[in-house]
Amino acid sequence: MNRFDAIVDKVTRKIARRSSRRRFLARLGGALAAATALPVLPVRRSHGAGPQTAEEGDPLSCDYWRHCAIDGFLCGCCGGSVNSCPPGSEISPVSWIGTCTNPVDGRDYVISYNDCCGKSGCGRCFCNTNEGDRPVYMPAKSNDINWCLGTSSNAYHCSTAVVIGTAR
Amino acid sequence: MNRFDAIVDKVTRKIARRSSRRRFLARLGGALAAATALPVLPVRRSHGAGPQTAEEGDPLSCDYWRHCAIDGFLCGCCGGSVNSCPPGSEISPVSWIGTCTNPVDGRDYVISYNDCCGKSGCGRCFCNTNEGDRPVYMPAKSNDINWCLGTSSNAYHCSTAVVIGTAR
Amino acid sequence: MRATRITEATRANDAATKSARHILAFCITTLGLLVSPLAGAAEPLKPEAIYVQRLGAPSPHWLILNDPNFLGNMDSKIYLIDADRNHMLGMLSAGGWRNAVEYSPDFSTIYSPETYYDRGTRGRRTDVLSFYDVATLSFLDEVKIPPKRGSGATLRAYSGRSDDGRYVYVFNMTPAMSVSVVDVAQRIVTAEISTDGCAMVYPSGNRSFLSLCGNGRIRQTVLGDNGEVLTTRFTDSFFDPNQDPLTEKATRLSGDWHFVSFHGVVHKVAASDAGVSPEQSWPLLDQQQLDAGWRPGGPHFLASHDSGLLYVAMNRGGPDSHKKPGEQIWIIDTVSKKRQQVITPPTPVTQLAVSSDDRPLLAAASEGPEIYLFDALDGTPKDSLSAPILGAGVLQFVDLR
Amino acid sequence: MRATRITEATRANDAATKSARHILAFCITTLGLLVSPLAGAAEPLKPEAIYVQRLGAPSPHWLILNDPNFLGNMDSKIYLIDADRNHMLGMLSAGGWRNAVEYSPDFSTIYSPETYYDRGTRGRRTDVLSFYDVATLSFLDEVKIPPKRGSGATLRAYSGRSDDGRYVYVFNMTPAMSVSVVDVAQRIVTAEISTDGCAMVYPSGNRSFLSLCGNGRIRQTVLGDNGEVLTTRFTDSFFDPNQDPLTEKATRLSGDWHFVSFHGVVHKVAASDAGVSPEQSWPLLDQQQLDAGWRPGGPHFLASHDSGLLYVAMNRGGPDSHKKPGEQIWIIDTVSKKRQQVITPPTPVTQLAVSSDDRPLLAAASEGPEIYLFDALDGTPKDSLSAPILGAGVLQFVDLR
Repeated sequence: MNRFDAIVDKVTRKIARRSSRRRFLARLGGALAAATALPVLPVRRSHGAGPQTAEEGDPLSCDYWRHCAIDGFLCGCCGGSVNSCPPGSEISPVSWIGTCTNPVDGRDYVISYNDCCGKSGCGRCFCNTNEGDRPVYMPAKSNDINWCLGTSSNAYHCSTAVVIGTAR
Repeated sequence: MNRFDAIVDKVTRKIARRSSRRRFLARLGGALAAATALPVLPVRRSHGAGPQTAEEGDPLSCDYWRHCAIDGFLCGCCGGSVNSCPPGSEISPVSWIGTCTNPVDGRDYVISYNDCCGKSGCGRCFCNTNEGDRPVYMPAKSNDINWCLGTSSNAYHCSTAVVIGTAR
Repeated sequence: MRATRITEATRANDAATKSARHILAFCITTLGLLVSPLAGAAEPLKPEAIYVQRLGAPSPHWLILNDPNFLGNMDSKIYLIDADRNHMLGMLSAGGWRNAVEYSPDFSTIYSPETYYDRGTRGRRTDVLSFYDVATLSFLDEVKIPPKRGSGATLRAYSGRSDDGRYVYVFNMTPAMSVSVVDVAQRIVTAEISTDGCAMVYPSGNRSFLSLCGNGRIRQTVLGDNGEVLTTRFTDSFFDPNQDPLTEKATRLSGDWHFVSFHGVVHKVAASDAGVSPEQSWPLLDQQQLDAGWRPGGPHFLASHDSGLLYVAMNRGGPDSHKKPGEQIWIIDTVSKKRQQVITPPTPVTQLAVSSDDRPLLAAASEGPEIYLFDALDGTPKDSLSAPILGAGVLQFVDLR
Repeated sequence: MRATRITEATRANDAATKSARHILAFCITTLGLLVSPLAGAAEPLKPEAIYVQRLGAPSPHWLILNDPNFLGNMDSKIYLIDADRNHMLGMLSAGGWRNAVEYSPDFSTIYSPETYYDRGTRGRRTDVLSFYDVATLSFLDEVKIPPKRGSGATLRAYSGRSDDGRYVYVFNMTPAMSVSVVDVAQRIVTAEISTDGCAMVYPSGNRSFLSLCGNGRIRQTVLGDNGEVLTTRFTDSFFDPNQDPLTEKATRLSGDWHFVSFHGVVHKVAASDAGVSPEQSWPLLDQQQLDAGWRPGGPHFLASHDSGLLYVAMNRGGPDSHKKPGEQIWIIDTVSKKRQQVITPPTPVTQLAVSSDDRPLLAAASEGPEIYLFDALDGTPKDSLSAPILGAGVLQFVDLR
């Protein structure tokens, strides 16, 4: 299985648990087509910066709502933020996800806990919360895994908590 | 300066501070001759084991009399003893020395703090005492130096405190 | 209880140490000329030689403490501690990403999966299975393995060894999952086997191992005599990974693997080279206990002894508390399926291990540097061990065969 | 006070990150199809992109915290902290045996002496001077240097840089002492220079550096334009290394090196490429203070500011207390040679650093994770920094030229 296949496989399994597999597969076909047609999705500056307005709490705290299934050093304490890696670290292209409830709007969001890689542990703001965490054989929901995979080094530096959408 | 020269140089400097240099040099000549004639000094089992009878105190404590100028993890807490390296570590052939007073017989002894090398820090029983410790430019009495020199790796594991003779 | 001793070795076995001794001998000679005998008083202390310790015969009460070195985890360590006398026997430096070690059945050789980069955290990656001689705690050899080993929070089942000691299995994740098979006799990699997305390694005989699958099945990989895959088997789906997943923290009791689910259901899985079958399952917790929040939990909350006892660390954290350190350790009789005893350690515990002898010890790591010790049969507390580290990784008592 | 900002970078500059972003973008697209807009209520949070931070313009209040990572010191770290806002800017992984870093005069590039072994603690040794880009805290290049760098307890003067930024000097000890000279413009080693048993590196101009000798002299090495040794000079013996040795923990004040002896005598040494001369010495302590046990002490107890102030951590441990953390920090006016102020930090301090700007900060590391901050001119306490580590290594404020 090459790397891209592996990632598709991962995404597949990740999603399969949150929606009917049949519906998912139908949609995945479309997504794949879209991805092929869109070789580079622009990174939107407007959504670049950390917590958004409809949030509350301290993003450097383990209790912060997005951190409901995190396991590692908070990148916000390490020179990054909830959605950025510290300078010189490398974003893990794959990650585990959690589903956390935003207390401000009451909605459930899918949070992607991408690791930042290529440097030793940052050593600050370690958090381990396990809402919905699953064993390694369900990797997309397993925060025990070192997700510095597909990066140039598997050294683990810190973890982000990126909002990637609302959960159904 | 090759390694042997370096060690002679070190021993020279070490001793020079404790005796008249002239007398030392005269004696060193004899020692070198003796060393040449004695390619392997047997390790004497009878003196192999840790503290001797005319000592008191806890050899795993920083207050133990031999530890008057030590800086590091006590090998006795790491699988070695005051005069042995833990299994698989490598004895540093050079070291710093201290002069410590044995409370039992009131004598001053020269203590050689040979490091044990080739593994990461043992992490137990860290002690730092500095009686007679000198800066790096007086290396034979400097406990700040990583003495894992002339070993196959300079990884520092722990430090011994070997009685090598009475001090004048 | 077998007594173990450190041998005062007088002969180190490598040239470097010999050369060190030459030089030392020289130094001592040189100094000897300068330190004239004191006149009067009792005989002064004699000049000592320095030497390198060796280990004596291994004991089932030797405890392997895997130290992932959380704040410097490219520089991990393996500690060996004699639990009978709270004595550190020695240490190995073991590269990046420590989980557990494998070893020969007589514990003469340790096999350690390790990850290295040319420049610590960057550059070319090299994964190896390192071979260490136990008596001298020295590096013997290494076998390069595919640079794919899985890593993360420490888990015992990232590797395994065939029951006869011939093969070591290393779990890979890239995130594609596979297992590297190392023939430790020939010191070669015989195969890298894709496990169809099933994870971890649970040896099930001389030529087979199990993996847990996300669809509630177990996969068994069977090897041929050449160490390559011969056949693959799957159980039926026997657990619900969404409703009540099994944790990866299994224990093997008289050859049968025991898995425990998030909500405390024990699943016994019989397995041999001939096949694998989930045999029975039973709950550790009744509804009242579940309602009170009791759950099994902790980094490695499970251990067993072949007398039929299962040891489970329990907390009252309710759902999602499967990694919370245990307030209690429950001793379960797997024959009667009844709780036989409850141990309340001084502080919550993270890792359990039970020795395999007939006077077994239960070791339970605190979140600090203390490892609590108990008589594993009657739960009597013994003096704690002082671990060299804060918060242990996987604990392994030496299991001599 | 110069404000510094982290730029929200949207373009990472290496291909790997770009590829990561492709994949992420794909994942987000895929998921986007599954997460339909909620009916009603306010607009939900928008899906976010992930990116890699970059650093803005450096500030003299940026503090470099060298972390030798005592329990895993083959995996050392360099932290960068903005002291004005107690904010960690980022980190570098920096191999084995951390002391201090050098950097280009504009702080665009960090030069870090590092030691590696092929297998962490064993195998072939490689020493390098690593080049890191500061804006992206990324590895740029390395120059292999003789695998001889000295190591041990962390000391600032294990390396140095020429005042013009052209050469970096790395002190070697095997135990024979020498200095490796790296031309950072050409990225080559130009020389390894034996220092006749004199230790450490104290730059004294564009083409020269000093070393301290065990006979109470200072050695000056002068380089030619090719980076090779041109000439060597020695001072007369000006201190007694047996009675009152100078510590290696020197500080440079308006170009002059200031050394402090075990018993608190300040020695000012003027040095340039043209020559070196010990100029004056004066005691920090009177007899009464000496009798009360006051001594300078701590891992790095000395700092200075070009306004003429010297900062010395002091303890009351008497003889042999030269490494004892300081109960007080004395601010000394080097013009009047009088003590101007005494700061009593909350707990004893190990390492001092003073920023080079005209609103200077004094940073003083505790033995724990706190770094105390003071106004360096009037001693007013400021909010402490929370260091990522226990017990800092060498602290360096970024000195922009």
